[in-house]
Amino acid sequence: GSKQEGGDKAGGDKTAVETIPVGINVELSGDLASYGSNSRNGMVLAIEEINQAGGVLGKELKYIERDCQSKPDEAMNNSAALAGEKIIAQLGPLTSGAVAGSTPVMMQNKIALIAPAATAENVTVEEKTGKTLDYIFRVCYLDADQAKRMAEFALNDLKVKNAAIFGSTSDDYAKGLAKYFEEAFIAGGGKIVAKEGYVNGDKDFKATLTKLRSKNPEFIYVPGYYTEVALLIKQARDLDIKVPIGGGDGWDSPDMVKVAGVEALNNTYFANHYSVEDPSPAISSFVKAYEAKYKKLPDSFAALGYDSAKILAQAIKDAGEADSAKVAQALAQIKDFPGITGTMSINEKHNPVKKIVVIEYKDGKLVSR
Amino acid sequence: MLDFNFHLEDGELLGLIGPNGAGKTTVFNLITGVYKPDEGNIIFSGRDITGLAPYTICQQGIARTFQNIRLFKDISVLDNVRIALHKDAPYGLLKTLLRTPGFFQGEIEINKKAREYLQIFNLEDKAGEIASSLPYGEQRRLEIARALATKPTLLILDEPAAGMNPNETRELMDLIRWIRKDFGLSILLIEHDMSLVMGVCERIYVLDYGQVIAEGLPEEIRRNKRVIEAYLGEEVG
Amino acid sequence: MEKKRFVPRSFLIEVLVLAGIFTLVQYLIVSGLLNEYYQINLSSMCINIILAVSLNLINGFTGQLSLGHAGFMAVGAYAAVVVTTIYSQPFILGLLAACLAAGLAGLIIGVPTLRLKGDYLAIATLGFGEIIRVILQNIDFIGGPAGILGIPRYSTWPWLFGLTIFTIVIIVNLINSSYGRAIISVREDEVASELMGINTTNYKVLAFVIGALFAGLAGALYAHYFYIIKPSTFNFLKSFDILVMVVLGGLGSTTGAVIAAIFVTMLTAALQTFPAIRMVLYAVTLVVVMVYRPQGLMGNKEWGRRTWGRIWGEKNEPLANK
Amino acid sequence: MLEVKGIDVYYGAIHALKGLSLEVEEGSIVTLIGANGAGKTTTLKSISGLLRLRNGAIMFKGSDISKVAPEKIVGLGISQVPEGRRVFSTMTVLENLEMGAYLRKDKKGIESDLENVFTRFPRLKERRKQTAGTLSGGEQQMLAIGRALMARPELMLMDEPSMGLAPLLVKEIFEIIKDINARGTTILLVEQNANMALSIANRAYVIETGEIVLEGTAEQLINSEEVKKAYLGG
Amino acid sequence: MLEFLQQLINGLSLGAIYALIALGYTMVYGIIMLINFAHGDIMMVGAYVGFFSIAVLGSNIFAALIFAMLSCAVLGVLIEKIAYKPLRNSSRIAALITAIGVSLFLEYFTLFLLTPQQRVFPEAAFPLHKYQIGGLLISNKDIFIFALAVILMIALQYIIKRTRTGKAMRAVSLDREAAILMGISVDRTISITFAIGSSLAAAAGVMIGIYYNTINPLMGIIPGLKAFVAAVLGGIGIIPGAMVGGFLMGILETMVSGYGSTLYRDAVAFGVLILILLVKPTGLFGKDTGEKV
Ligand SMILES: Nc1ncnc2c1ncn2[C@@H]1O[C@H](COP(=O)(O)OP(=O)(O)OP(=O)(O)O)[C@@H](O)[C@H]1O
Ligand SMILES: Nc1ncnc2c1ncn2[C@@H]1O[C@H](COP(=O)(O)OP(=O)(O)OP(=O)(O)O)[C@@H](O)[C@H]1O
Ligand SMILES: [Mg+2]
Ligand SMILES: [Mg+2]
Repeated sequence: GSKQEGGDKAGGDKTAVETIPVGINVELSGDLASYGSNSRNGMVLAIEEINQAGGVLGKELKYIERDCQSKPDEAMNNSAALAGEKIIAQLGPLTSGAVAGSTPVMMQNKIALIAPAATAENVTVEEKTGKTLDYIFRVCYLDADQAKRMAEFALNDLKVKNAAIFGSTSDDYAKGLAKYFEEAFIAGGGKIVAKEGYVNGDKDFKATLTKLRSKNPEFIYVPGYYTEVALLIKQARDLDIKVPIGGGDGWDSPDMVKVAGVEALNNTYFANHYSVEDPSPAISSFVKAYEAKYKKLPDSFAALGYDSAKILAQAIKDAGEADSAKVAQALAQIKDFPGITGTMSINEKHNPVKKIVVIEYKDGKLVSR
Repeated sequence: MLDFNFHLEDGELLGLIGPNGAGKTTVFNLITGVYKPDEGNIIFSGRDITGLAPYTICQQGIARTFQNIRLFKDISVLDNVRIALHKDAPYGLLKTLLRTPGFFQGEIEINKKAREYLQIFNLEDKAGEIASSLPYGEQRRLEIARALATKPTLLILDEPAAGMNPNETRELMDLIRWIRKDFGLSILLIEHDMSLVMGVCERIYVLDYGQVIAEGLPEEIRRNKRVIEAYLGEEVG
Repeated sequence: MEKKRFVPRSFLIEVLVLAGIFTLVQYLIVSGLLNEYYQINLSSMCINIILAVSLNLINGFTGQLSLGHAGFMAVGAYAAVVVTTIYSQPFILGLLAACLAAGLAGLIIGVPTLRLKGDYLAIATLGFGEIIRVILQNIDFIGGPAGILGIPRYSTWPWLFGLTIFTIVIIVNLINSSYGRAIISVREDEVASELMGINTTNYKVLAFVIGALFAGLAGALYAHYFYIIKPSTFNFLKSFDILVMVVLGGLGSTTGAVIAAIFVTMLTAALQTFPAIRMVLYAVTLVVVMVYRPQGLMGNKEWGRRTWGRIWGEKNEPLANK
Repeated sequence: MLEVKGIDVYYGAIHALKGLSLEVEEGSIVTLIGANGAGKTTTLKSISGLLRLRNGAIMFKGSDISKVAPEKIVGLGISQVPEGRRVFSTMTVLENLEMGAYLRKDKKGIESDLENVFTRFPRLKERRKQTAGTLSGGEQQMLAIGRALMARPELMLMDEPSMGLAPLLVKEIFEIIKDINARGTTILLVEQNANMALSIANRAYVIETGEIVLEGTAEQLINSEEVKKAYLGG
Repeated sequence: MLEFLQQLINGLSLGAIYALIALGYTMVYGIIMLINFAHGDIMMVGAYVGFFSIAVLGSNIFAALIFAMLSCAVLGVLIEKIAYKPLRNSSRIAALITAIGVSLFLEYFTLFLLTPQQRVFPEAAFPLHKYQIGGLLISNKDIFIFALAVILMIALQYIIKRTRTGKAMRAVSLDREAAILMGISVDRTISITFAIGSSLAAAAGVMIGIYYNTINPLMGIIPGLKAFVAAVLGGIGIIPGAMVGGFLMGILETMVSGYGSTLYRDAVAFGVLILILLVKPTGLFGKDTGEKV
């Protein structure tokens, strides 16, 4: 397998070069394996680029990866094992639940955890007290923000007055988005005419779509992952549902067009971290490098994985030494970091402050709005 | 599909014969509650036991063996008998879980009783063996021992001599007589081996197509025309 | 009959050994010599042992194929967490709530479904397990699909170790008694058992409820060790994992269940160093072990028969099994 | 026709047959009697290839068949009426009989054999569409015999065909066996009902715990004191 | 009313997929009494074979279907030889665990080999045509999948009830030893059973591929489970039962989603299953083979 090569190369016989161990603890098997492995690919790409450019503080980053299967207990177990390997920080896991599993171990060992895609509200703060967790960071925006952005976009740009919500109900990510969207949409003066859900892994949405059709919504908000959303949109269009459809960053994947088809995707919009078709040099060189290495286009999980590794490198540099506690402190101070997914500053809650783009599918192309 | 009456006196040794598929085993299944009768009643010791669950019927004092031996195959001979003693377990669940002295006392008692039954059937050396490893004849005996351990007042045997040779059958006859006498219980048995039926039964019912076609003493049955026609084929001596 | 010594020496030795293990580990933890990673796996082991031993009571000893054990684990976990985390009550109350809730769920599910046989029972229990999960997923009070976070870590080593031993002792005590033999007779031949005066329905339900209860206990310990619970943790694949331990150890062998639970926990941990192919290796191990030892690691034999036999009141009598 | 030469058969560690030998001449009825668990069924299963030999050989018409795959043995001309009938319970009587001729390709021959079976067992003809599991014990036994006949065997192995049958049927079955033999099929008959078996057999063997302890013509054995005491109930 | 009919169509097309998978499931169970938990994963492999033959080899849909069915037949036979045959005389639950192992192996070996990424069936392989009939939307895919399920069921029923091989299968399932005495090769018969069962799974896989466009290594788990439930619902081991069970599941799920809430869809589906079992403990078409005592 190719998955070990980076680690081996870095840690191999070149004993002369000192290395800094970095933990990668993501979903490589289980339901979310495809997101996890994309993100991991992004992280590995970033680490290799950093090493090629001479490493940080003159040392190479060496990654040690583990599979958490999106289970909190496995995530915790992995973090403990990684802590034993003296990692300087951990990248991942992706899902908020798995991050919560890892969190106590990271806190105890005073090692930073950078979550690439855990978008739930309380990932970086203590559940009860609301106090910021010293060692937990993320590089993605929060669900509340992107849902709000979409709600405003629908109300103001698309000028719709009512909407239906049809999202995944089996994961907290989509459920959170649905909740925040509803709040924001109503607050903005809109009306929610129907709320439906599906379960991750579903392939057939016709029953609920048939039902939704009879409610005549002007807009449908579909929070969820592209694996389901692409099929859902396709089936909606097959059932002659022509209204605009919107969603969140879980939509971002080159597969959307392949599955749903160019035509079905017209008049659909989603909030995202970046656009692969963004012509800016940083993004296009990332996309090229990723495509060259993995023979496919990066999705936003890949981009966030990439950013999480890059931001870590920045923090190590800022800290001036490979000490995990100091790196965490440096992370908290990051300002205007130029990431693929936008220029971000880490705020006092350890969330990135960055722009949220809305992307429209137009004849198969991604257009930023 | 069955339409018949019959009765059994205390302490009687009654035989039930009839062609294959006549419904003999079905009668046993009805008595022991494995099947429920659509109509009619089964009265045992003055109580109506019709339609009761099999375990209740057993607790009322009816025990049986099976046409195809049904031992608890993968466990020991001793355990087979100890399971039959369970309905009168001398300790409760709480004592079991907490291992109070009462439990140990009870276990000693159970073991003692179980071994007594094994002794009667000459199986005490086999106590530790797995039931299915016993030769067929011993399995038959164990099955009877197990049935007796439930302390029945009526013992029902379904073809106890099936698959035994004449010699083994003779030994079985002695055993049946002895059990009846020693335990003072009634016995009802099905058998196709006429030497056994005629040899031990005091009274015989003959069943055909779910109906009693004859009833009487062995000598009468032996010469009964209808029985000969339907079942025996010739007079048996 | 010779007078029987109530407590044989070998029993005392084993108690000492257990006490030794406990103290040693406790010392290693307190002194910080045992790092977090080993602690986590040790805790997983305890939880898995409870799960395997309790499922073995249902599948191995009673012979009823249940595929819904994770559902009971979930009920226990949530019940305990509601008590300790949402209502901030002490851990012991949480544990009691877990046992009670899971046992009750076992009763509610067991009474109707245990009339079914074989594969039909298997699918019904699997269905109930999934129903439990779906229901949990749709109750917002307990966090919906996100589950509950920030659960205090009450499952310390003394609790884990103590309750594991407690589970084993209770189940072993049950099995090695007249009640246990009645339970085993259901597995061996339900009809014959019924005709020996045993209310087979009652004993099936009894075993099912006790099994569910301990699964609930395991769930509570799990929740209070891993800080977070969510419904998807307790899906049917988790039930399969537990079943794998039981069959791997040998159906109807408590020792086997314990060994297999330890083995599977260590295997899972060891395979983590090959993240890309860990599940492939796990699958291959599973198939190879089953093909070469279809009866499981222990068959239906028990270890420590002689010593424990006395305590169980067997006194040189063969135990329930071979 | 059939020669069993010193075979050893094991069930795991259990030594079930210990150097057992016997011989069946063409056209005869040979019976094998013995107590429960003596190894009679084991012997028949070994001949049919269901059990493998540890030692020894089984010669059928001059060639060793002990290494032949079990499903090929029927094709050589040996069919068995297994202990406990073993009819295919959810298949019809007709289908069961067809299964007996599974390996045969001659449509005509099968057709005429089917007619033969039906003339011999009119009751089966009556019930040709009934599923076998619902037949009475006696009818099932007839079906098992009919099924074995459908393979057009030269040698038929019968394992306790009278077990569990009413006296009337027992007689009928033995008549049928005699008849089958009279029409040219060699028979190896295993029985508990030693009286009956010896009365129709030419030769007999007595087996005890996996070994042949007595052999001779049927008359010799009927009159032997040992046999009388142990197996004839007299 | 119109909406109801539309939902019924939705339910039938979903049900046809469950029925297709359930057929193979039930058939293997009927013959060797093994719950082949890997069945859903064989379906997944079939889908991938179909995908590669269309996307890489450029074959048409029928060639892809045949190719997938043949490859999976071979795969099924191999799996049986390696993983199930050694356990033929062991407890059924041991075989069940092995089946789980095989299932995990197929899932994760594919995942390792082909990455967890989903693959997208080329739309051109089976272009969609929609028909409007009195306000009802129905597509050529719906019709095709429905027809395929019915045809395969009839074919399967014919094979099992009428052909020599089918009778041999039934004989083996009823009494293995007696079957040998008839001259039936048990190994060969079981191999054929697996070959047929697995090729049915492959057909289902390819159908899912063209119907839903996307396939991934874990796609077999949930449909496999649901098809198994469908098979049990109909009475496991009974071919028409699997068919009816499959359609029933599809319609049930659709109606729950359409008129209730998807949230409780799976719970309701399982709940109905359990209710049916409580009334008919051996499924809708199951015969109550009350044990003869
Ligand atoms: N569970 C059952 N399902 C269907 N039919 C049954 C069942 N049990 C018994 N029968 C039928 O009832 C009839 C009577 O059967 P029963 O077993 O009582 O016969 P029997 O007199 O004991 O015969 P035998 O002497 O052969 O044992 C038979 O036709 C049998 O096929
Ligand atoms: N499957 C088996 N596994 C282990 N031992 C077996 C098995 N089958 C038979 N035996 C043993 O082999 C010996 C011979 O058995 P066999 O069935 O040949 O006896 P039999 O003479 O046919 O007896 P019966 O009159 O009871 O039919 C017996 O001791 C029996 O316990
Ligand atoms: Mg009978
Ligand atoms: Mg025999």
